Amino acid sequence: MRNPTTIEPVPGRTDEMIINMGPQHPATHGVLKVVIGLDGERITRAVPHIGFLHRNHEKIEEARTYTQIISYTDRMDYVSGLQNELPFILAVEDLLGVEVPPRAKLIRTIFFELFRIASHLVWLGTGMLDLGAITPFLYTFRDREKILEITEKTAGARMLPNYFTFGGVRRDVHPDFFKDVAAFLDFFETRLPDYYALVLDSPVFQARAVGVGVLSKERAIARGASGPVIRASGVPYDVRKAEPYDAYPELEFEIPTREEGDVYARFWVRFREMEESVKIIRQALEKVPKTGPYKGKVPPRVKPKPGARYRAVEIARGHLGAYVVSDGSEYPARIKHRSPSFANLQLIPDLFVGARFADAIAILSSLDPVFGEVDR
Amino acid sequence: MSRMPLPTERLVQPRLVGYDPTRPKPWLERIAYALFFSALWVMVVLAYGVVPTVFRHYGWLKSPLGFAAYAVIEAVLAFLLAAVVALILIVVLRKYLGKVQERVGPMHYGPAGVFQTVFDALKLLGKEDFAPRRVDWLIFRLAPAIVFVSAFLLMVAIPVAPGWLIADLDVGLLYIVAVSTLGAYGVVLGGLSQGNKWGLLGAFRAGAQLVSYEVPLAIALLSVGVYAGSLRFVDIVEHQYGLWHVVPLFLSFIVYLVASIAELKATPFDLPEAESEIVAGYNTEYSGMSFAFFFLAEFVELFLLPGFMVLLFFGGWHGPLFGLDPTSFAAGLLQSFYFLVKVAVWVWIFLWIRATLPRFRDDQLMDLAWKGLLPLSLVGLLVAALFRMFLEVL
Amino acid sequence: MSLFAEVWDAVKAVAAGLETVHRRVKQPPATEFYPYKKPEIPPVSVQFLALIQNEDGTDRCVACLQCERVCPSQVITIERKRNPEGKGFVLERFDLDFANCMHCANCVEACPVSAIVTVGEFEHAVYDINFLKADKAFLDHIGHEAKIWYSPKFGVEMRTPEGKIVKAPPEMQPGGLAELLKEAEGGEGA
Amino acid sequence: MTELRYKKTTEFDEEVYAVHPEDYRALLEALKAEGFDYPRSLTGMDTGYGLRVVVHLYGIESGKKATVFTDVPYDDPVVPSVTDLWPGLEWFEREAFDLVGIRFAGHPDLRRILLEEDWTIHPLQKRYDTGGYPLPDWQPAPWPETPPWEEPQASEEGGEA
Repeated sequence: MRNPTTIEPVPGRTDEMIINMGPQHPATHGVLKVVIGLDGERITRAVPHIGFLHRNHEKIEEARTYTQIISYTDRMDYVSGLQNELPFILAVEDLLGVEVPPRAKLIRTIFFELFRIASHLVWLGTGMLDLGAITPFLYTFRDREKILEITEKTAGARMLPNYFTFGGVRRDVHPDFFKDVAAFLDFFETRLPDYYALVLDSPVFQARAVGVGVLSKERAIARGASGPVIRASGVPYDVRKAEPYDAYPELEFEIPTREEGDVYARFWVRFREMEESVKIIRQALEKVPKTGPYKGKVPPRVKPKPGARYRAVEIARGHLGAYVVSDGSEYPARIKHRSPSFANLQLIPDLFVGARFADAIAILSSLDPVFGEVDR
Repeated sequence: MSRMPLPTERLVQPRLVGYDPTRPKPWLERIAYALFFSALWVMVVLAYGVVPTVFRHYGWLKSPLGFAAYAVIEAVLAFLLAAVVALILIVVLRKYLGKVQERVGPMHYGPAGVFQTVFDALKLLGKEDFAPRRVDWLIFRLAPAIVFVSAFLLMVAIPVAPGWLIADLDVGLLYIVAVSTLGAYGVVLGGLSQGNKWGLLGAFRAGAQLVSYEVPLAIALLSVGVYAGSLRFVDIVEHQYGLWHVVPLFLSFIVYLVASIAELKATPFDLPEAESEIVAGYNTEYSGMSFAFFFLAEFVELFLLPGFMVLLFFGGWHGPLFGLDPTSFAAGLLQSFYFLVKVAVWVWIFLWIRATLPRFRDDQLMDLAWKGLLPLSLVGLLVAALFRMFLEVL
Repeated sequence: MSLFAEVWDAVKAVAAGLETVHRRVKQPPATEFYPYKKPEIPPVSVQFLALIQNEDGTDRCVACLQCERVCPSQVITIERKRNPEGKGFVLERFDLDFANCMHCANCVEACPVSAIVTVGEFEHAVYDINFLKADKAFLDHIGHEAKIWYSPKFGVEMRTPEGKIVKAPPEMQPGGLAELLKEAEGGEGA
Repeated sequence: MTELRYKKTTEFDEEVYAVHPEDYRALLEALKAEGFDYPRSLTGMDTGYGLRVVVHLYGIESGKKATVFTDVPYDDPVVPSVTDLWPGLEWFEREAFDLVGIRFAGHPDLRRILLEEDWTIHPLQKRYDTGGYPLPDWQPAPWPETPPWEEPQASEEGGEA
C-alpha cells in the first residue's frame, strides 16, 4: 500500500530527491513533517503534514464545564500559554454578559504582553538556533526565565498558569508584582541592543534573511496569515487595533509593519513588537490601580445563554480565535479554536518551492509555528 | 511498592561527584587549566623536541632500524599529542561557550570539569559502534580513518622551535595542502557510503565546500612561499625576523583566516554538519568510536590550522629570548612555549567567532569562495610577488 | 568605493557582535545547581498538592466533593461516609493521580475549607508511573511536612516551629498589597 | 442578493447570515465582492439534527465582521468549497471534513489533515463519545420545521436542537 504521506516521484525524472523533513527533524519546532522534493539544494515540491500532536481538544472540551476548559486552552500554544486563555474567556464573557473591572483588564493586559515578550524570546532563540547561532538561544531563555518567575509568583505556574478567568483573573497579584515587572522591563531594555547586535545587524544573518521567502501582500491576506507574518508583508492587521479587547483601547501603541515580506521583515517586526510590548506594559503599569477588585461578578456555575460568539485576540503568533457555541447548559455545544500557526503553515508550499533547503529552515522559523496549537 | 514514595524515602539522594560546582574555587580551576596546558607543552616538547634531538644527536636516523624505531615512537607520541590536543580543546570549547552563554559548562569531573572529555571519550569507547544495514561497509569504516589520518599526518610537518620538528620537509607547504585535501575525501566518502539522504546532502556540501576553500587556501600559502622564497616552514619562520608576514601579506592572511575556518567546518561555515538543517550531515549514521574519530580530527585541525597560521604569518616561535642561545634546549623550551601561546590565542579567536555568528547558506558560501576569496588570494599572491621583487632588488 | 564601505560596515557589525558576546564572560552564570541547591518555590506554585490537617490532627476536609467535581482531568477520587457523631461527612479515601494531574489548581480554587492546598514541594520524579498515584496518607504527610502553603480561601498559611498554623504576613500573600498599603497609611496617620 | 435565501441578524458587533445550503456559495461570493477579503475561520459543527458550516469573515479595509452559516443533513453533508475565494480556508475545510465529516465539493485536496488516513469516523459528531466510540442511544433530532435561514414565527436564529 502506498504511504499516503509521501509524494510520488515524477516519472522520468531522476534528479529529484524526495526527502522527509520531520516529524523528528531538529528544525521543525515540534512535530511537523514536510515532504520535500529536492533538486540539488533547491526545493521543487513541498507537502506539509500535520496532526502528529493531535489530541482533539475540541471534543474533550465538549465534555467539560466552562471553568474546566480554561485549563485546556492553555495547552494549545504552550509557548505563550497565558495568551491562549483569553479568546475563549472573552467569548464566554460576552455570552454571560459579565462586566470586567478595569483593574482586572489592566492586569490581564500586562500579563498578555509579558507573555508576548516571552514567546518572542523563545522564537528568537530557536530561530537563531536554526540559523546556526547557539549563543542567542541561551540569552533569550535566560531573559524569558525572569518573566516565568514573575508569573509563577502570582499565578502559580510558569508556562501554563491557568490564571485568567471569567470576569477577570483568578487571584490578586503578588505584592511584588508591579515592582518586579518594572525591574524586568528595565533589565530587558538593556538586553535588546545585544539582540540587535547579534541578530538583526549581523551581516551573516542579513545575508540569510534579506529577500528570502518573500510573501506578497495579496497572498498573505488570501491565505489568512496573521500576526507578524502578515504585518511583515505590509498589512497593518492587528486584532489589538482591529477589535480591541481588555485594556488596549486606552493604551497607545504602534503596529510595526514592513513592506518586504521576507524573513528579515518578519524578524524585524517581532523585534519591534517586543519594544512595543515594553511600551504597553509601562503605560499599563502607570494606569493600573494598586488595589481594587480583580474579578467581576460571575455566577458560581457558569451557564451562558444559548448563542454563539467568535472572539479573537492577537497572541504572539497572530490571530487566535475562539468560537463558542452554547446551548444553555453547563457544557458547551462546540468550541472551535482558530489557531494562527495553523493558518500560517498553509504558506509552506507557497514559500518553500523555489527556495534553497537552508532557506526553508529560515522561512519555517520565521513563521514560528507551535504544534500544540496547530494540531490542538 | 504501590504508593508514591515520600520525599524522605527516596532511594537516590543527590550527591556531589568530585568537585563541588556550587562553591567554585577559581584558583583550583586555574591550576587545573595550567596543568592541562603544561601537559600539552610537555607532549609537544617530547614529540618535537626531545625525541628528534636525541635521535639526530646520536645519528640513529641513518640506520634503517633506528629510523623505524623513530617512526614508531613518533607515531605513538603524535597520536598521544593529538588525543591530548583534542581532549583539551573540546573541554576548552565547552567551557568557553559556557562562559559567554552565561552558564557554567561542564563542571562535575575534576575542578571546573577539566576531565569531562576524558570521561566522554571513555563513554564513546564503550558504546556500540552501530552501522545500519544499508551502508557500504568498507568505505563506511574507512572514512573516519581517512579523516583522522589526514589530520594526524599534518602534525608531522609542524616545527615548534628551531630544530624541533619531526620531519624537516623541503616542500612543507605543498605537503600540508596535499594532506589536508585528503581529509575532504574521508568526509565525502563517509557521507556517501551511509545510505542516508541527510548524509548524502552533507557529503555534497562538504565536498563542494572543502574543494572550494582548498583553492584560496593553497594560493594564500603559495603567496607566503613566494614572499619567503622557500616552501620549508623553518625558512619561512626564519624569514620573518624583523617583520612578521602578517603585515606585508595582510590580504593573504585574511584569505587564510576565512578559508581555514571553512576548512574546519566551524560556524559560520558549518554547513556539512548543520544540525538544524541536515540533521548531522555526513556523520548522521556514525556512532561510538567512528564518530569520535571525526570529532577528534576536527579538534586536531582546530589546533593545526591556527598553528600553521602562526608559523606563516605570526612569526612562529619568535619571542624574547633573554639572551639565550637560540639553538640551546632551554631556548627551545621557551620558543615552543611562545608558539603554543600564539596558537592558543588564535584558537580562542576561532572559538569566539564560532560562538557569535550564524551560518551561511550553501550558495553564499560558494560565492564567498569563488567570487570573494579567490580574487583576493590572487591579489595577495601578486602583492607577495611584488614585495619579493622589491626585496630582490634591494 | 561602495564595496569597501559595505565590507567595512559588515566588519564593524561583526565586531559589534563579537564584543556583545565577549562582554558576557565576566557575568556570573545563570545556572541553577538544582539537586545541590534547591530553588525556592513560592507556595502559590502548583506543584505537589497536599491535604492539610488541623492542629489537633483532624481533617480539614469535609468531603464535599467540590474538588472532584471541578477537576478537568478527573484524577481525584473521594469516598466518604456520614459522620456518625454529628452532621456532615467523614473522608474515607482520597486518591489523587499525579500522573494525570494537569496542575491547574482548580481543586485548590474550589475547596471551601482550604483543605487541599498547594505547597512549595516539587520533586515529582519517580521510576514508576504507578508511584504517582497518591493516597490520603501521602497527601497528609506532605501537608504535615509543609512549612508554608497556599489556598485562595485563607491565603498563604505557615506552620510555626511549635506546630501552630498561622497566616503568613501580607508581603507573602497574593493580594497582600492592599493590606500593606493600608498598614503604610495607618502608620503615617499614627 | 435579493433572491438568495438567507436571514441576516446582528449579534454583538458582527453580522450573522444564516443561509440556505444551495445559496451558501453565492452569498459568500457576494460577501467577497463586498470587501470581506480576510478569512478568519471556518468551523464545522454538529447541531444534533445535521451538520453546520460556519465561516467567519473580516474586511481588512472596512473592519467589518461577518459570520455565515448553513446546515446540511447527516446523510448528504455536501457543501460547495470556497477555497478559490479564500485560499486560506483550504486547511480549515480539510479540518472540518476530518473532524466533523462535511464534504466540500470542489476542494482541490480533500484529505484528512489531523487524523490518520485510516480513520473511518468523524469524531466531532455527537454520535461518538470522547473516546471515538458510537453512543448506543444516540438519535438524530428531527430537522427543524423552520430552518435558521427562514423567517421564523417564534424561535431566534441559531437555536440549538
